[in-house]
This record gives sequence, C-alpha cells and structure tokens, in this order.
Amino acid sequence: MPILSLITFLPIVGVFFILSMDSKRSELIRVTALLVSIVVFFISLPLYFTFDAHTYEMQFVEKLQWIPSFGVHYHVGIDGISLFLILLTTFITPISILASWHITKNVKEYMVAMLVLETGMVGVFISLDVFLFYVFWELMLIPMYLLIGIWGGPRRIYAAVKFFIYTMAGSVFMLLAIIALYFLNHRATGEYTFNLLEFYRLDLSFAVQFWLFLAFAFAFAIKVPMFPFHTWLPDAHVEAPTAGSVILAGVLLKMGTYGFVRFCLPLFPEASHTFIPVISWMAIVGIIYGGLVSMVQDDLKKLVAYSSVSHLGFVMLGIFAFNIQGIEGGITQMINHGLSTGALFLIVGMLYERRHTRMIADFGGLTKQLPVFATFFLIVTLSSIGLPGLNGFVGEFLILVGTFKSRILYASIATSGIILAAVYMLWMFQRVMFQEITHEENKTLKDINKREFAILIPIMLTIFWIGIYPNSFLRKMDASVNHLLKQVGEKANVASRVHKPKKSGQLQKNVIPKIDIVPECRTEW
Amino acid sequence: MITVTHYLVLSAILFTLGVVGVLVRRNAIIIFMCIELMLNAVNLSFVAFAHYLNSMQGQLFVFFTMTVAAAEAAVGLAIIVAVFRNKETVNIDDINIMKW
Amino acid sequence: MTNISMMTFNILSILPILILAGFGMIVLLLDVLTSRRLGEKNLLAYVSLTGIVIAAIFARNPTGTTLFSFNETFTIDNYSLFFNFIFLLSTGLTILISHSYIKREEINYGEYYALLLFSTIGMMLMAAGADLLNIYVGLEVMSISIYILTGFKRSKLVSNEASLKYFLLGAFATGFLLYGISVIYGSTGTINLKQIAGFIAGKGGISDPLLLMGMGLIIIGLGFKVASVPFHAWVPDVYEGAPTAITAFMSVGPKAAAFAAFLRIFMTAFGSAHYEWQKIIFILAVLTMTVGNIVAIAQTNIKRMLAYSSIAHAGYLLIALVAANDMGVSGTLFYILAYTFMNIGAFAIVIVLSHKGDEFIQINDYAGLGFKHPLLAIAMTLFMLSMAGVPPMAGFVGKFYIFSAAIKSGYVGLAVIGVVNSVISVYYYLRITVIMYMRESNREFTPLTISPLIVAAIVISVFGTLQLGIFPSKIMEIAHQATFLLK
Amino acid sequence: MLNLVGLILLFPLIGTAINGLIGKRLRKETVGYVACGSIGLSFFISVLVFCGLLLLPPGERLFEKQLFSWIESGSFKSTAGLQVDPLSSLMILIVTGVGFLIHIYSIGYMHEDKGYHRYFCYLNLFTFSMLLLVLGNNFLLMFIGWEAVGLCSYLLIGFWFEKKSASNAAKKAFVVNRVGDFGFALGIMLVFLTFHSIDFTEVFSAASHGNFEAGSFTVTIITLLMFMGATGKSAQIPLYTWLPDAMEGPTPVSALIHAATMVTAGVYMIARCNVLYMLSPFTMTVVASVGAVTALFAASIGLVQNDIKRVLAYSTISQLGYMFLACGVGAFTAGVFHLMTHAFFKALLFLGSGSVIHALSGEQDMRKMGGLRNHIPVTYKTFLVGAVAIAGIPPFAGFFSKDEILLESLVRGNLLYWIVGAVAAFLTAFYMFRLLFMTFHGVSRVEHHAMEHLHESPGNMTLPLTVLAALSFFGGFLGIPGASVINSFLAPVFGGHGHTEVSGAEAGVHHSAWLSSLMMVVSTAIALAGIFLAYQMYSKKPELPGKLAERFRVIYKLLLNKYYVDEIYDALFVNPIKKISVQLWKRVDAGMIDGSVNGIARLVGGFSNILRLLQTGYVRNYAFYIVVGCIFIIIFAVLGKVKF
Repeated sequence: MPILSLITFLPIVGVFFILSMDSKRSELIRVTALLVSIVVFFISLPLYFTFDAHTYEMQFVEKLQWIPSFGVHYHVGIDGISLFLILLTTFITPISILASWHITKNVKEYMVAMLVLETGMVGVFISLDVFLFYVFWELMLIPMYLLIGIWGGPRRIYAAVKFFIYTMAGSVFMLLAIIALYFLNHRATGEYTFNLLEFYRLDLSFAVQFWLFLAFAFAFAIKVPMFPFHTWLPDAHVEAPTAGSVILAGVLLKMGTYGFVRFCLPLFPEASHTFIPVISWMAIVGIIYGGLVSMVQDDLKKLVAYSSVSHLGFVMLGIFAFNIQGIEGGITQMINHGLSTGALFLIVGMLYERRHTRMIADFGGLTKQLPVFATFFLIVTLSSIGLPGLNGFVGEFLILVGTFKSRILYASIATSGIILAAVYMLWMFQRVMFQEITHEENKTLKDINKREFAILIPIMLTIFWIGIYPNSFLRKMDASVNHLLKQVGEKANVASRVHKPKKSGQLQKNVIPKIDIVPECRTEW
Repeated sequence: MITVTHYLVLSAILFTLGVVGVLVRRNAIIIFMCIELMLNAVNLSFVAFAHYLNSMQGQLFVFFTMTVAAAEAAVGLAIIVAVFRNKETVNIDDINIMKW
Repeated sequence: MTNISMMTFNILSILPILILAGFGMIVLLLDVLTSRRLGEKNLLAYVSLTGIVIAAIFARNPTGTTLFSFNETFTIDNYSLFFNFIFLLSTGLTILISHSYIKREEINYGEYYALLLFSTIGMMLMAAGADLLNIYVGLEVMSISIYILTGFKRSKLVSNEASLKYFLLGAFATGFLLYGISVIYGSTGTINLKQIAGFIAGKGGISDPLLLMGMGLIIIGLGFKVASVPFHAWVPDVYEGAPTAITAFMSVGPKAAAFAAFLRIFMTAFGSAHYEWQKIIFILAVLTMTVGNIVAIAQTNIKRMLAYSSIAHAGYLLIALVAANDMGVSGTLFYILAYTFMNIGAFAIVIVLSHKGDEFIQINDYAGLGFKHPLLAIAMTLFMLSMAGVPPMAGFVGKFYIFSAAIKSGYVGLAVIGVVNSVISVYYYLRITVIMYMRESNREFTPLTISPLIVAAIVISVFGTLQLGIFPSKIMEIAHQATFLLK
Repeated sequence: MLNLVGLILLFPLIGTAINGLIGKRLRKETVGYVACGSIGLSFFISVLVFCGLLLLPPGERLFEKQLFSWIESGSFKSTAGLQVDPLSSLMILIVTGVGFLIHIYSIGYMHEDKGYHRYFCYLNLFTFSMLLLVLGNNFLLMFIGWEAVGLCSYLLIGFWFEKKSASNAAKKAFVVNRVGDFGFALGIMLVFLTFHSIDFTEVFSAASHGNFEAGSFTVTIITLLMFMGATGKSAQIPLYTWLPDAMEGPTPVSALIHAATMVTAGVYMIARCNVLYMLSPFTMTVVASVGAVTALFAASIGLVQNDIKRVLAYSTISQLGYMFLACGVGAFTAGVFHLMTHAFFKALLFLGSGSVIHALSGEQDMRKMGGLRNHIPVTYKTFLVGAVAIAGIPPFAGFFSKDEILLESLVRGNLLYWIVGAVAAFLTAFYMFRLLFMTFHGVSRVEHHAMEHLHESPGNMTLPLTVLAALSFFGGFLGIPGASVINSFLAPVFGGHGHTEVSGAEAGVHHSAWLSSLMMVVSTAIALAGIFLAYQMYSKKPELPGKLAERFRVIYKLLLNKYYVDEIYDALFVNPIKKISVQLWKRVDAGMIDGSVNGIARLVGGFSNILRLLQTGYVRNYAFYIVVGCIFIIIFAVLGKVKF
C-alpha cells in the first residue's frame, strides 16, 4: 500500500475537491480542507507504529520511473530522521487550517494554497531522489509565497517577494551542486541517476566536497535561517497570516536543518568536519544575537521570529557536534521548536483576532481577563524557554551535552542562550499578561472558545508527552543517527575534549582549495 | 595583373561605404540605398571568388542575392511609403515614438 | 563539375513546404472570392489551420535515416523534423490567437494568414538547409514576410515605425551575414556545411584569418536574428510596435529558426573548431542574459517586458550553444519547445486582456486580476513561474537541461552566471503575480477579446507547459534522437 | 515500606491536578482539604519511609527505586529513579512536615483571596518539585526539580500579578535562578563528560575509587560550576538580590519557599555531592568564604531594614551563609543540622510576621507597629520563641546548630571564619530583637483605622505557630554536642570522613572537650550581648537609633539602600545589555544585513534604468550598436588567441 504517496498526494485530491466547490460556501470549503488534512494525519500515524526502529535502511520505499532519459525516479522513503518531520507536518497542518477559521477573503484559494503547501512539505521530507527533492523544495515555495502575499499584513508584498527571492537565490546554487553531483556520480559509476543513496557511496576529493558543501549549505543556511541570512524571517512572520506563520515556523524552517542532516553531512564528510567551526560559530552568534534582539522587540510576532533564529541556532549546533546526543537532540529540538513556536504563533494569532494589534504595549494584565488563555500561554512560554519536564528541555539539554562532548567552548557560550531565552520570553509574558489592565479594550476580551481550545490541546499533550517520555521518539532515531554518524565518521572530533584539544589533521590542510571544481571533466568529455 | 585580392579590397571598401552610409544618413531611402550598396559589394566578392576558385556556386549565389534584394526593395519601399503617408516625413530621427 | 548530375529530386523532403505554399495561395484566392465585409473572415483562419495540420501530418521521415536532396543542399533528419514541428506548432498557435485579435483591430485581411504560412516556409527552409545558400534564402523568405506582418496595422504609426526599424536593421544585418558567407566561400571554396567541415578538419582547425572573419560575420548575422545583446536593440521597439499576435509569433518562430541555423552551422561546419568560437559565444551569452534580465526589471509595458524576457531566454539558449555537446543540442531543442508554449500562452493572455488599439498593456493594468478572472490569472501565473524556472513547470526542466549541458562541458562559471540571472528574472516575473493577486483592481476587465480559438490556444499552452514540466521524458527522448544525426 | 516512596511524589501531583483543573468549581473548603490532605498524606508516608530506613542497618541505608528510563541517547542515560538515604529522608521530612504546617496556615491566611485554588495548586506543585529535587537519583532529575522549583517560586512570587512590583520580582527571581542554573547545567555536562554517567551512585563511587587525586582540575571546575548553581538558588553573594524582592509574594510562600525549603536546595546539593567537594579543597575554601561573607554582609543590611519581611529575608540569606560556611569547612552534618533547625524557626518567624501583617490588615512597615504584645498574645509568644532560637540562646535549637557551625569553623577552618561568624551571630541577635521590640513592645504607632479591627489570628493560623515553636525548642536536642543523634544518622552519607565528633576520639584535628564548652559559653554571651544592645536601643531609649542614624549618616544610608547592589547590577548588566540589543537590532539587522540586501536590489534597479536608456529609439543608434558589436567580434575572432 503506497502509504507515502498517499500522504503526499491526498491533499491534491482535496484541492480538486475544493476547486469544484462554489466559492461562496466558505464554511463547507473550510470543513472539507480540515477533513482532508485530518485524514492525511491519520494515514500518517501507521508510519509511526509500523516503523522498524532497528534498521537504518529506508522504509516504506516506493520507486517509479519518472524521466528515464535523465535517470530521474519517483523514489521516496523515510528513515528515523524524516519520520518525525513528516508526522510534525501532518500534525500541524490540520491545526493551522483550524486556526484560519476567521479568514474570510477568498477562502477557496486559501485552502487550496494550504493543501498544496502540505503536499510540497511532505514531498520534501520523503523524497530520496535529489531531483524530486529539488522539485518539491521549490514547489512548496509558491503556496507559501501566495499565503504571505495575499492574506498577509500591510507590508506583505515586500515580505513575500523577499521570502521568495531569498530561498530561490539559495536553492539555485543547490541546483548546480545537484547537477555537478549527477555528473560526478556518472563519471564514478557510469550510469546516470539522481538516487541519493548512490550519491552517498561517492567518495569525492576534498576540493570538490568543499565547494559542493558550500552550495548546499548556502541554500539550507538561508532556510534554517542561520545568522547572516535570517532577515527574511521576521518580515515573513510579521506579515504572514496566523496559519501561515505557524506552518512557516513549524515546518518550513526544519527543511534547512533536515537538508543539512540528509545532504550536507553524509555526502561531504570531510568538508563537514572542516566547516564545524564556521557553522558552529554562526549558530552560536545566531543564538546570542537572536536572543538579544528578540528582547527589545515591541512586536510580538517579531519577538517570536527572532526567538526561532535562536532556537534553530541550537539545532544547528547540535547537528554539527557530530555525536549521537547532539544529532538526536537536534532532531528532537526540531520537533519541539515546531510545536512550541507553532503554538506561540497560534496564541499571538488569537490575541490578534481579539485586539487586531500585535504591539506588546497594547496589552497588559490579561491574566485576570483570560485565565485559561493565560495558562496555555504560560505552558507554551515555558516549553520554549526549555523548562525541564516540558519538551524544550529534552532537545536543548541533549544538544548542549553533545556540543559539550565535541567542543566545550561552544557549549559553554551556547548555554548562556538559555538565560537569554528566559529573559526575553518572561519579560514579554510579564508585559502582556501580568500587571494591571491599562487599556480599556482589554477589559472586555473573551476567553478561549471551543475551537481555540481544540487547537491548543493536541499541542499541549504532545509538549508534555515529549517532555515526560521522550524515549518514544529517541528510540526510533537511534539506528538512523548511528548510521549517519558512521557515514560522517567521528574521527575529527575526539570524544573527550577535556584535555587541550589536539590539532586534528584536518585543519592543517589549506582550507580554501583552488576553484577547479570539475577540472578533469572538460578534457575527457 | 588584377588578382583576386584587388577585387576583395574593392568589395571591402564598397561594403564599408555602405555601412557608413547607413550610420550617417538620415533619410530612410538613402539608408536603404546604402544597404543595397552593401549587398552589391558582397555580390562583387562572390563573383571574384567564383572566378578565382573557378566554381559556379559563387555565380549561383549572386543570382539569389539579387532576387532577394529586389523583393526586399519592393517591401522596404512599401514600408517607407506607409511611414511617409502617416508621418509626412522620411527622416528617421523623427521616428522614435518607442524608446526606453 | 563538368556535368550536372541529375539532382536527386525527392518529393518527400519538401512536401510540407509545398503544402504550405499551396494553402497560402488558396487563402489568398479565398480572400478575393469571399465577401467584402471584414466580419466573417473565419473561413480563412480555418483553411490555414487545416493547411498547418496537413503539413504536420506529412512532416515526418519514414526512412528514419538522414535524407539528403537537392544535391546535398537540403536535409531531412530528426533535427529538422523536430524544428518543423516547433514551427508548425507556433504558427498554428499564432493563428489561433490572432483570429479574434485581428478582427478586433480591424486588420482582418486574408494576406495576414498567407504571410504567416509563407514565413513558416522560410523557417522550414532555414532549419533544413544543409548549405549556407538555403539557410540564407530561408532567412530572407521568413524575414520579408515578417517585415510586412509587423507593419500590418498601416493606420497606426507605432506599427509602421516598428516595421521600418525591423526592415532597415534586418537588411543591414543580413548584409553582414552575406559578407560572411562570401568570405567563407572564398576561403573554403564551398558553401556546403559538410564540405566546410571536411575542409577545416583537413586543415586541422582554423588558422586562416579570413575564415575566422567569415565565422565572426555569420555570428553577427544570426546573432541579430536571435537577438543576442549587441544586436538586440531592435527587439523591444519592434515587439512593442508590432500587433501583439505577430509579436507572439516573432518571439517564437523566427528565434527558433535562427537557433536552428546557428546550431547547424556551428555544430556541423565549425564543429571541430569549437575552441575558436566558444569564447565569442560565451561573452554573447553572458551579455545577453544579463542585459535582458536587468533591463526587464525597469519595464512598465508588458509587451516590452516580454521582449526583454525573450532576449534573456536567448541568452540561456546561447549557453547551450557554448556547451556544444549532445546534451546542449537536445537541451536547446527542448528549451525552445517549452519556450514556445510559455511565450505564446503569455501573449495570448495579453491579447485577451487588452482592449482595442492595444490599450491596457501596462503591467499595472493587471491589478486585481487574480480574483476577477481566476482562471486567466492562474494561467498567467503558470507561464510566469515557468519562465522564471520554478520546478513543476517546463521552464525549469529546460533550464535544468541547459545548465546540466553547461556543467557537463565544464562551464561552471557560465552556469553560475545563468543561475544568478534566473534569480534576477524571478523578481520581474514574480511582480506580475504580485500585481495580479496582491493589488486591488482599478479598472474593468469586462470586454475580453475572448473566442473559442484563443481559449484553445491558452489551454494547449497550459497543457504543454505542465506536460513538459511533469512528464518531459517522451519529448526529451525525441530531442535526444535529433542530436545523433546532427554530428 | 520503602518502595512506597513513589507515593510521596504522587500525592502532591494529584493535589495539583485537582486544584489546577477543577479547583475553580470546588468550594473553598474542599480546595483547602485536598491541598493539605495531599501534603499530610505524603508527610505520613515520609515518616513511614524514614522508619523503614531506620530499620536497615546503618551501613547500607540506601534504597533506589527505578520508575522508568527518561532520556536515553547513546551513552547518556538518565533514568527517572528515586533514591532514599538518610540525607534525603531527612530532607523529605522537613519539606513535607513544614510544608504541611504552612498549608494549614495558608488556609486561614489566604481565605479572602480570589485566586484561592490557583494558590494551592501552585503550592502543591512546589512541594512536588522540591520532593523530586530531593529524591532524584541522578543529576538530571535533580536539575528538573531545581528548575521546577524555580518555576513555582516564579508563579508564587508573582501570585498577585496585578502588582507591577510582584511580577517584576517574579521575573527577576526566575532570571537570576536561571543564571545559576547556567552554571549548574554546565557542571552536569562536565560530570557526564568525565564520569560518562550522571547517576549519583556511579559518579560518587567512580570519584572516590577513581584516580582523582585531591585538587584535580576537572573536579574543581565541576564543583565550582555546581556551586554557581547553588549561589543562584540559595541566594548567596553574587546572585542573592532576588530573595529580598521575593517578599512580594504571600507570606506563607515566603515561609515555605524562601525560608524553609527552596533556598536550602543549594546546601542539600553540596551535601549530596560531598564526595566531589572533598576532592577539591580550593572549592571548599571558596564555599566557606562566600558563606561567611554573605552571612556578615546580609546581617549588616538586616540591621536597618524597616519592612518586617525584608529583615527576615536578609536574616535567611545570612543563616544560609552559615550553612555554606559549615559545608565549606567540611562539617556537612553541621550544615544540614542548621538547615533543619533554621527551617523550623525561620518558618515560625515568617508565619509569625504573617499573622502580624494579617492582624494589621496588610501593614508591613515596622515603624507603623509597636505595642502589639497584648493584642496578639499567641503570635507574640511564638515569635519570641523563634527570635530566641535564631539568636542562639541555649537550650533552643538555634544555639546547638549555630554553635556547632562556629566550633567547626574554628576547628576545621581558621580563626577568621570564626570571627566573621561570631560577629554575624551578634548582628543576628541584635536585629532579631530590634524587630521584636519594634513590633511587639514600646508605644503603639499603629494607624487609626488598623487599630479597630486589630485581632488575633484564627485557630488554623496559630496552631502551626505553636507546633513550630515546639519544634524550634526541641529540634536542638537532636544535635546535642555530646550524643549527637543527627551526626550518627547522617554519618554513612558523608562517609564518616572529615567531620569530627565533637566529643570523644577525633580523626585528625585534636581538641579537648573544654574547647567546645568554652565555645558554647562565648556564643551564648555574644547572643545575650546582642539582645541587650537591642533592648537598650529600642525599648529603653527609643530615640537612640534616630541619633545614631544622624551621627553615622553615610553608613546608615549605605545599609538602608542595600549597598546599592541592585543599582550596580542594573548599571553593569541589565541596562548595557538592553542598549546593546537595541543597537544590534537597529544597526546590524536593519542597517547592515537588510541595508545590504535592499542596497543590492536598488543597485540592480539603478543598472536597469541606466541600461534602459540605451534604447534611444533611433535606428541609427541601433545600427551603430550592431557595427560596434561587429568590430569587437571580428577583432576577437581573428586576433583573439587568448587562452580563455
């Protein structure tokens, strides 16, 4: 039973369904979209239960010929790393559709965009054929761009175009790297294919690895977003509709980190080792910078956006620790960030629905008026701070332990990030929820209604579930992460860094090789 | 003794004259005449090569260029007339509605 | 060459051309016979369409091998057949979209369709020409009929100006082309591409400066037709001035024919001297892409913007020419076909939305289209994103093909420039969707020049763009076939 | 009996759940019963567990109960397991015992408050977290309790969230605790790195048997980092500023969290990791000196404070200083013993001050009190017992524990420690009785409206006071210098090394019984002197403090404003960070990155406009471009042999 293809293309069936409906009956459209996404979620559940955690091999694999002359196949499959990201996608989409009940403008186009977005996202996580991956990677851009652009806030056009061009600029270089890989694989094995698993077996010279890693890393760093490339995130989040920013924060950002784990690390091991300092420092700067800047934001969504920069800085740090704790922590933190930041955006959206403003100064003392809302908001704030017992802590602590094992200096600076997290989140929470009610309108706000309750409850349960019993997640990842580590080879980072870190052979070599990426191929072909 | 290079030099001169004519002159008809001059320069070089190489293809080519030049002349003049009827001028410096 | 060997007169090779010529004459006659009223000239459109279809049926090569006729000057191989298919497709689509257009603009004369057919003949000649003479004649037949078509709106000064500019500059550039041919003839003694290739191979590369000059001049002549940068200046003005249907036709048909000739000459005749000319074409490609994309950003008129975008696409095609390997050729073939669908589709929508006298072709006039005419807007978005090279559409596969060819030949630098250019192009293609979906409409779209034919054209283009985007393997296979016989 | 330990944690959790989820709909009484009942039950089970432990022979009084494996990633295993040994059983008795009394007290104290169910839900959650901290069998579980306790203190300090000062104090408490937790987290990671496990038993056995010689670099770093966490949680010198502000919360909260249980977590942690601390003498000196300095420093500030709860807050900080001093010199038992007795009499003092405030309907400023002795007799009597105990007058509990610390600091540490400790003891006695005299004795300065409904606290408030008073009195007898029951009880935990029997054979340091009895006399004398001086200044000649304040104006102002420490912290840390981040946002984010991105966009736009002008519209220009192109190509083709 081709479960993966079902999950990917069922939303498209839903899209055709919705297109056939009359656009006046928006209620019907909303319900169908919700039903379709819920059905997709329930179809994706067996993935978790029937997932065999002992093998690192790809599971639920489907392979069909797509473009024979290029050797492109519709080749999909998942392993421990991508399993949870798919579940996160299918879990968040119904919630964000439910959260966009108040959208009244062009509901039909909105729901079509959401469902196509879901297809794009799931497609990215399951595709094992690099060409297919790139197609889904770009496909998912269009609906997101339309979501931000049409239903967004005042500066939506600037934000939407900036989002599109930022991602596109990164991914075109990845395209070239893919083509280069394609030909290198042909030169090595003699047959044309885009199969990722065969690319894993390629052993490339360091110079080639260096440049290809740079191309892939540039595309993913923009998506993560890592420090210098992050300026599109606050704009996109501030202008996107609630559901848009929930999905943007919940899933789209994970494609960058997923890309690193799926492509950069296994394909270019030596280059990854050389890049550990660069990427780790970018991540650390991202953590501290994200924390500091979000402290002084006056717009709620901008604050949460910068906090995502900080959280994903942690994830990148974990991934580039190159040990089991770091990577598993990174993957768990990806899911946690999806849940807690997604929930934060939902909550900010609820505030926006009531008061049509996102400025912190307009709120104050809401706890007396909205007690249930306050409890949910508090739990989500604590989960995003990384309070033990909730999901944030598990991921963050594993990342820090992993980074500590590989390089103590990085971990000690990064751990200061948890102080910053506490500062900016609690300061925001205090200014929004505590103190007396200063504005008249806040006095007449209504507490959470049933729909909003139904949105937040599933996320709360998962937050507690990951916080209290994370093993149900970690055990599924072990095999795949171990395999990834074997591929990357743990030789570069000595297990115990307590004594002075000895100079690893890797760093002496000239780090920037000369620019003849495919030197010999010109003459030979 | 006239060698083929003499002919080539002559056709090159004629060709350059034609090109300069197109660049310098303002009247559409004069420009068109200069273009014809360029084509004839080419015919000259064709004939010179044909004679030098003692092969018929060059001569053959000249026939084709002449017929094409004739057709082009007919169409070109018709277009210039149409322009004149609308704008009462043939000076191409006045014809620049479309720019940037 | 004492006796003239009996020309291998093979009727099959020029059958499509004869059919088209015949139908051209029939259309002219019918125009005379049918009534004076301009209204019901539909008959002419249908007749020319049937002509196209019949020509398409006969445009195939049962023998499967390269067929030479007319004393080695005319060749029927998969390469020229593929191009024939492109020419017929573009002319057919142009007829579909121009039917309602010329009725609206009151230039509904029979000669319009006849000239279209004649220019298609010219293109076929160019594509199938195995020697410089045939290519030249084909070029001229095509160009002359298009000069007239450009100036078809006699009453409008804009159309006259466009045709005048196109005529003067076209003739001027052809002058260079001819001069090049004569010089090549002089230095190699022949104008047949195969023999030139033999001559150069014999000499072991080009060392004779005269031949190099000839090659340069040919690049200029064809460069003009293909609209590569230093020679592109005519494109924006002519595309803006000409009737929109003709602009659509011009941006696809002649450009394809020019590339067909470009590839054939440089892959067969100068194939072994790749090293000499790849430097020039490299520079031309870079210049064309960059200027085309950058200037397109500042355009406000959609026709001028599409003109610059067609210049940019010419730049991408030149990359494939620089790559000069089998992948490059099949890439060009595929890209041109994809480009045909995208471009004609886009122009069809421009026609539908514009009013009499080519009003409302400013980009801002498209504001709010997204929610007024959703289907048209979706089709336009599809074409724009396809031209930008966004995956599920044909444009992406075309660009992917060409960049692979470039990397396969080691031109990574060129591929990087190409990729950066397509990112720049994303901006102005995206701006159309921004204006359509994210701005409130400020005008009434109502009197759309819509007719079943133009709707058919749009549907075919959309289907073509998606088909080539999602299931391109069949077309790629045919394109791949076409390259083998070229060498 | 021992494996009932899981229930100790379960009951408070159930209490929290009930009050939290459906508390709003229950009547106030049921909420009270549910909360107190759950703590009472867990106290009862703690006693059972304690007895179960006593039955075991002293040697192996260690019981571990594995619940489930919490986080397991590669070699990093953290199981959720509970560990009962003499130290933790003592701690759970204190936490649940004092907690139970305070719960009963809060029923009365918080009766009129609207957020009644919310208060008890948080209080139960706090008890659960504290028990988790104490019972955890590995560092990570302790860390969970550590941060959860910080969370509950945040919730309870900011209970009256309308008050801006309360929510500020809550945020400050959490952030300062987080700074401490930063060090603690790093410490745990370093433990994992060096011992490849974070389980107490494994780590401590590896440390003691392993080849770690005293003063090894890694262990010192670990212990220092852990101590940083302890200073954050137990409000020692660098990170103590949050405790005085924490008085914004309800008084029973101050009693439970900021006197008896949470602040002692730091001491418990050091006692728990005594093996590691013994291995790094440098850290021990750091702990001892920080403790001593804090004791003196806080006591000095306490002299001049006018808010009744602030005085008690600073006295807590100084008493905690004593406990760290004890641990610092190696006398862990003395530290834990003082922790226990301090929990009793400090909770008593806080609850007493709470009932005073309750009686004066919210008045906290001592200058508006006085002469309440006969209006609220029970509170006065119990308050007196507490004051005497903390001052260290025999036979009250405070005397035994503080005296032992002073003795150990002299014997084990050096004279300087003893002097600082003694001076701090003198100041403690002085400010406690200053507080007593200002509130209960002398002329009544109570405002008019407060006077009318001045009434004695209801039964359920005075009962806990009396019980605590009794405990403050009898608590001391557990550690009588001769037959110290608590020493023998805790010995196995501290491995019997380091702490000397006050009486009888000592290991290492030799001193005779006469030295300890001399010390007892000296400390009692110090305490009496303090009380006498307070008596002179505040009941005999009330105008004396005013004159003194005039003469030593500078010192008085310095002490009153708490050495301006808060202002210094703001100037050094808080404001600069705010300014930097605004600069970062404006300058770097909007300026550099966005600037450059938009700059490139404008650049391309500019180019586009320039190139656009090339289209002049004149045919001649176009022809000219063609000719120029032609010239370049010809030259390039013919001459260009340049290698490309």
